[in-house]
Amino acid sequence: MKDKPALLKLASVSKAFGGVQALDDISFEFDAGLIMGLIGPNGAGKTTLFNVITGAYVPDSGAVSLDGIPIQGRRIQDIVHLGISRTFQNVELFESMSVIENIMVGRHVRTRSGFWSAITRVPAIRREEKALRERAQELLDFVGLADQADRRSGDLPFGWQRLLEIARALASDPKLLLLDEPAAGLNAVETGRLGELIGNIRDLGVTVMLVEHDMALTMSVCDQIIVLDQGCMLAEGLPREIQSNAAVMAAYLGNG
Amino acid sequence: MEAFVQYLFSGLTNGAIYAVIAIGFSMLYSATELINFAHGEFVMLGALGLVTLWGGLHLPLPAAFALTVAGAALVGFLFERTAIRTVKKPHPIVLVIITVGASIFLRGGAMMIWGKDAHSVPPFSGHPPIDVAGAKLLPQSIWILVIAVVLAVGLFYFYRRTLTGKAMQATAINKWGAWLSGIPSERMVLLAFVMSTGLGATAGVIIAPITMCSYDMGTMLGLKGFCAAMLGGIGSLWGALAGGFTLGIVEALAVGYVSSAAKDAVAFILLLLILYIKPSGLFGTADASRF
Amino acid sequence: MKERTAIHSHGVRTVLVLAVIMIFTGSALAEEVYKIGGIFSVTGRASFLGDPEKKSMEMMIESINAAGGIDGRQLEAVIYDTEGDPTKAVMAISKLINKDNVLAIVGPSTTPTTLAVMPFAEKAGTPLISCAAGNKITMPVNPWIFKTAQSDILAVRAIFEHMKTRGIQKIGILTVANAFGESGREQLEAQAGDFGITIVQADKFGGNDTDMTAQLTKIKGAGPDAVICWGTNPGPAVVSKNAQQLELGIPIYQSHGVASPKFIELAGESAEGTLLPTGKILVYGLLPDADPQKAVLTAYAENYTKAFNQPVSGFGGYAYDAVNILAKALKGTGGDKGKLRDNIEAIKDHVGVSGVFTFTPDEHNGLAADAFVMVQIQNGTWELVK
Amino acid sequence: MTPSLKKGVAYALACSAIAGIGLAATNPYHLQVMTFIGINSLLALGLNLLMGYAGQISLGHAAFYGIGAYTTAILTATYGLSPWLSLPMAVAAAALVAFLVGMPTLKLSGYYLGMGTLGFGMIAFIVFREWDGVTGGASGFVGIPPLAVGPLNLSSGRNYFYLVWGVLLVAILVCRRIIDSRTGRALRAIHDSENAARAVGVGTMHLKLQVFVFSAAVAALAGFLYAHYVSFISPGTFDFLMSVRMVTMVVIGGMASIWGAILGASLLTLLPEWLHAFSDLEMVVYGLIMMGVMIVMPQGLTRGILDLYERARERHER
Repeated sequence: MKDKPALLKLASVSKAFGGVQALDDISFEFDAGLIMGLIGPNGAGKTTLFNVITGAYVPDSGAVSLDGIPIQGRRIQDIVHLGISRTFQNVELFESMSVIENIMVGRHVRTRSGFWSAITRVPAIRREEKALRERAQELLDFVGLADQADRRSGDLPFGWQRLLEIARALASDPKLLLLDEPAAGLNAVETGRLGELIGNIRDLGVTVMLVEHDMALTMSVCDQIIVLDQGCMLAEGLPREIQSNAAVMAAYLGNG
Repeated sequence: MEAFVQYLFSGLTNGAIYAVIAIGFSMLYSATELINFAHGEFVMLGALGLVTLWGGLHLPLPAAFALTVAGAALVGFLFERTAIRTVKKPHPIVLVIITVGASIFLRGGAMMIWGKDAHSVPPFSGHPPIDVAGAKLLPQSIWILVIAVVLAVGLFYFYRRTLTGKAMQATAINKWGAWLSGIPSERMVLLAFVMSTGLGATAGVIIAPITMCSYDMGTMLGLKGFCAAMLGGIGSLWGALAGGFTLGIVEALAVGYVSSAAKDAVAFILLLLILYIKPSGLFGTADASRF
Repeated sequence: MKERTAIHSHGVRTVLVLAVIMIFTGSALAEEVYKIGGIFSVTGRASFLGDPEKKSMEMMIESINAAGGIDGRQLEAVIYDTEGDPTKAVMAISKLINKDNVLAIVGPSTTPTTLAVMPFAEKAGTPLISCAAGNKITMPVNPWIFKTAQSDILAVRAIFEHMKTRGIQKIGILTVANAFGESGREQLEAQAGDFGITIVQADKFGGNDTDMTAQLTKIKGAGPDAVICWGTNPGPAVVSKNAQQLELGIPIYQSHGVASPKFIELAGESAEGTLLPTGKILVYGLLPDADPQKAVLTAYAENYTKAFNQPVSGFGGYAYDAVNILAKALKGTGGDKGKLRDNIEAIKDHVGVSGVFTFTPDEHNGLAADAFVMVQIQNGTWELVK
Repeated sequence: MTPSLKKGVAYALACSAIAGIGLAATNPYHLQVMTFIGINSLLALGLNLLMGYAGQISLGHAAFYGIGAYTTAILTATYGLSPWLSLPMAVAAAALVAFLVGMPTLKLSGYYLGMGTLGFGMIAFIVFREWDGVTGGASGFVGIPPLAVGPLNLSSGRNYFYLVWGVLLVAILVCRRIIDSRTGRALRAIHDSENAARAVGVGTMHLKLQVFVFSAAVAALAGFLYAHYVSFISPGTFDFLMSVRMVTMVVIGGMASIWGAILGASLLTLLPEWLHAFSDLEMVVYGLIMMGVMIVMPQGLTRGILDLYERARERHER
């Protein structure tokens, strides 16, 4: 049943920096409703790939499409509007702002009020603000930070900052959520909860793509895994297929 | 032709001054990521120091030169120790405002020491102007050009060849990393401050004979030097040099072929155009190209 | 708890702002002295004007007081610095009028600061005697505004008349890019035709520029018979040096803006032969004894040099004259500002440093063309030119 | 108390404080100083929005102050237009210039942005000075008419004080609303992490430009008020040093704080008045105070004084 286009499709995507080929002819696609894993040794091009998908980088060649709509070369805000959002490897919150405000900013593309309406405060804007605040509170409930709404986000413990960043990314109602090493810096208990949360996110109908070094987490939550090495696609498949893939083992052990 | 050569001489002379000032800005920036808005005041201190030591006390020129530069560097040292080091969580703009305060302080202090009137000193050497294709070149201009180039080349070797220079460069690239590898980064920052202010004073010393020295001469020179440093790409030695000469020559040609009233406007329009086309200056790269 | 902190901080902020505001609450006491205000550019770009003006005013007031004051009352000088900034000048005049309750004001030193404060003096009905040269100050006449500095009109006329005697027809002009230079350029352009002189090249320089060879090269290329440089120190000294360097070989005229020994010191030997118009103060020793101003000039110059141990310039004379005119007009007014103003307007043949003043309701500068003499720099000193 | 009630109380307090000062201050000099504080606060407020909230530095903001002042001066004095008609035109002129200059300039960042805006400010200053047929050149522009509503002359001391502070209060209200809105949150987000702000879909260029234009418009408004108060303008009022003074007001008062803008503007307006007593020492003392404040309170006066207060209170409660 392939009458519907894939959620995300990359066709022959390449990107080079100076002489370094960060991504070399990457092609893959997947459908909605999955948790995709993206793994590979350091410098394999995972973060570059994220930056290409989210529009931070424009690929040198190749095409990226979301639900059949080409997105390469579009402005980031348009791509977010179409339904891709992300988190960062080193949590990047708006630290001086409150927890709930972080999420409200996360919903920027789904709200409309501009400069003039902010000054005049027409009723429509008041209604929008109210709805926005309610939605933000719901998301805080979802990630379990409901009672932290008014704290300064920079003051949260690190683990909670991760959760807040995920909630912020969800605020734009994405179809596809890209998580860049969400478990880095978390302890085992927190990582376990994170795994549950990622499952819950998928159950909301949001497709998740995950870069992660924690293999246990990756193998347990992902439905499909893509392996990158030195900018090339090395393998793609189910977790257990990847675990037994010789090329992957070689790449990770460094004798490939 | 004669006029053109004369404009060129004027441009080269001023350009060399701007270049020396710009190098001071640039080297401090690359070590500390700070723009010292009091830099022009160190140029002023250099010029007025020479007025006192050479013009007033009649010390031999090399001694007066060295003492003046050392004196200004000492002021730079004290400035770093008392006003820059002591700020706890320094936001760059806070440091900038501190340097603005310092510039007012230094200007006020110089006004009390040297008075409100301008002073002048004779040229380094008393030769008559040299005739080149009908245009006149002052011996002092040659002094200025030679000293500027010698300083630039000297600094280049300092960064390339000496351990201190390399250490300073390392500090500039990664303070924390340099500290981890045993380079005393605080001392490097201090050294950068001292060298930068000394360079400013050098610019003041060499320019003193061709112009008039007063307590408020530094502001405009500092601004032009800053402009030259940004034009070339802040943090780059050759950029500062190129920026200084470009600015000087463009100004002189603007006077000659556009309008003397719009001289400064032409220089700043050029600056804006270059920044729009290449947002990191002529020689700068996005992620801070060092020396 | 959080709530309270927030309210408190709001409260604190408001209190802080109020505290800043409430700082000024003293009011001036009425005293048995005549207060005279002074607003000068004591620091900043125009300090070469403001500094001697302030000193001259203080000196003059002291000597009037030593002589018993005016109608038995002492004078008191209240002097503020404008730094050449119109906004600060406006603040200063308001303070003088409203807080210090002065009877009259001497200054400001520059044309823009004077133009900025004029409406405030007029509104308050306080006579003001400006020390700035600009023509706009007294043309058109503002009933409350006078000035003692010679107008640029007269300086330009003096130069052009001299040029006529030398048969100079084509000139290049080089003016400083500020109010002084602009006013000079306007007058040079306006009067050149009357003397059959053409301006072949007009250029400008910045007040703090370090090198003017480019401008002079351009002027040289136009082949004029003479160059007029219109500026105040230190720029013209650089022009003088550069002109020597370029071997311009034509007469150089400077404006009265450099009429102080400082110019000779700065320009050194390059100043030799330079011609300029100046008030008579620079050459008071060379004046014939018959000159009506000789006595006044000698007294001022000697007192000033004695009091401050520095050579006298023409600029302090503006304030000196203003104080003297005020002192003369104050007699018998009993401190009435309106009467004071009327008295100033009635002053006739007052011999001052800058010239002989005769004010009328239509003439608030009061100087005639003979306020200027032409001098030439020879052997490092001024020589009168006939 | 709800936040909105709290804000209402703060405004009522501010309004009554201004009214009280207006009635209590009998000396026109004090009213004049307060008027200048108001005008400078307006300048600092607009720039604070740009610097404190959007995190963009401008070293050329005096240009917009000047454009506002010169536009209204030319329209009212040369062309005889009513000041109330020239007001929107002065603000619009500055906004338009800000838009055109901002588009390429705001692509720069850090010191390059500082340099770009500085260059623009210098060019504007040279235009004010050299376009003498229109602007009156270096000697300045005389005869700008006073403001009046019917028979009521607003340019007298007390009335102008109320006018300026009334305008300032409205401007504060507007800034507050912007800061608390979607736009304001996005701005603060840019300031905290431009990278992350972009990633959540904040169009940073667009927003920066909006704030730049807004703060230019506020500066032009201040220029309008200055021109019709002093009735004389000259290029020197709008030079590079004024731009630096504006930045200093913002930083000394405290970035990202509305009260900070007013505190900084007050201090920088009053300081020279107090320091007159020091005569030739004035510059030295002024410089020292500037450095001292920044060394002791790098977060600015507002934060610094609040910290002092809270520390004192803690000690008291213990």
